[in-house]
Amino acid sequence: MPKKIFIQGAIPPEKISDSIAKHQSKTEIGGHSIFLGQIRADEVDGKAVTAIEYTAYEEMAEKEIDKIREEAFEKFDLTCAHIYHSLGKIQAGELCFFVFTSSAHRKAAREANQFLVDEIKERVPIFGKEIFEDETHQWKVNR
Amino acid sequence: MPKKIFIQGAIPPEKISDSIAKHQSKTEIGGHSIFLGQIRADEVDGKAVTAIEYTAYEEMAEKEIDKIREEAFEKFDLTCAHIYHSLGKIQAGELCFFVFTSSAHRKAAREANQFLVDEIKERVPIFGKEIFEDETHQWKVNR
Amino acid sequence: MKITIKYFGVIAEEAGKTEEVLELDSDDIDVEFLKDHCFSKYSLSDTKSIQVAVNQNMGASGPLQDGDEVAFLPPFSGG
Amino acid sequence: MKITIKYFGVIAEEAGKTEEVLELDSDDIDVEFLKDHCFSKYSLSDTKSIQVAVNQNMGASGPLQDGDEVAFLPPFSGG
Repeated sequence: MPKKIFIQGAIPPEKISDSIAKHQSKTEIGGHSIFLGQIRADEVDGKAVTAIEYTAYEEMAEKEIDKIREEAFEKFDLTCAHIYHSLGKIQAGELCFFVFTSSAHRKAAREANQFLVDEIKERVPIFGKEIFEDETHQWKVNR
Repeated sequence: MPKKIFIQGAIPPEKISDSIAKHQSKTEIGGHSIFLGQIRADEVDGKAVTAIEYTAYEEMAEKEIDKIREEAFEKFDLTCAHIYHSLGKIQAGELCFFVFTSSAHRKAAREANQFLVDEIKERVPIFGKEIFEDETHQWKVNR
Repeated sequence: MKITIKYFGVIAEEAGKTEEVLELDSDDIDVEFLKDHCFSKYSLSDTKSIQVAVNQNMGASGPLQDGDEVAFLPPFSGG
Repeated sequence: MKITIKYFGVIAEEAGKTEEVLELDSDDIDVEFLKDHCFSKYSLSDTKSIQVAVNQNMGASGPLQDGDEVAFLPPFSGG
């Protein structure tokens, strides 16, 4: 069964420290690499983004992330990999994406993290609606 | 004046979530990259490392890290960069090194993080004594 | 045959729904036909950038089977 | 002249101290002389891998001045 990926609402900073604390018994780990996506208050045509509302094709997204995760374990010498993504409306400044990789050595943790982040952005059916201060919106597209 | 880098003892996981939380008002940030060094219970000649005791040429180390930090801001489009390193005896599984970079875009955050970690390991006078379960020790050398 | 259709992102917004079940008389329906059918029904825009998944497999084409789940996916923007 | 010497890591362990202040009669002392002096005094090993910092600047050489701080640094192992 795919691992639970989606979190309703923003990712609280405590989730990151809790995840880190859980790895202190794994003394084969030498380095952790963490990526956090934070909602940026971009300006588009003079209007600031106040939030992004995320939806996803959840079952497919979880299967695809599971596949990407397995690819990462094949490619890199990883001890652990954890991935979380928000659904719902996330305010500017809040966290929406948390990718956490651990390995004996920093290189594998770092490269696997980059691989996971880039592949998830490209291959996983998640959709962000950027909401502006005047309540208009536009659909975000990853470049 | 150089920023405070050294922490007596292990870096508690809560320090990471506290640092993250402090950046939620900076809505120009789109991505955070974090590296954490964790003490590995390596085996050498059949004996496991139980802790590393860190000492440093503190004033010089702080100046050098400050210089590396400035180089990172010149090279990469960074919003923030924070660096912490432990001194004293850190047990296997505990955290000894915390590098936190933030930028509008993930690429700069990630590349600056890698730059900081690699340069600090190479250029900063910090010394680790690996302590084994039988209380013998050896001096660690970064490769 | 019975096909479940899922709409996401801008497509769901334009269609005014996220899901519907179509009961089709013919047993000879392919992905391309269904896409044309749904896109003209709701006057959906920008069909070039839309990807189709059948039973959660991307880039599917050809004939559909009874019970299939077809999803219309605009460009991804997770992360 | 007066020179503060700092020892780190394995060098501090071998010397049995982390710091000392040397009062030298001569005013004509260079880094190389001081290094030889200290290393033979404490029978310190592996001089090749030891770097010298003068007043916190790496790779210093040549004459020292009154009040200088000289540090003997084994290979770094932070991180």
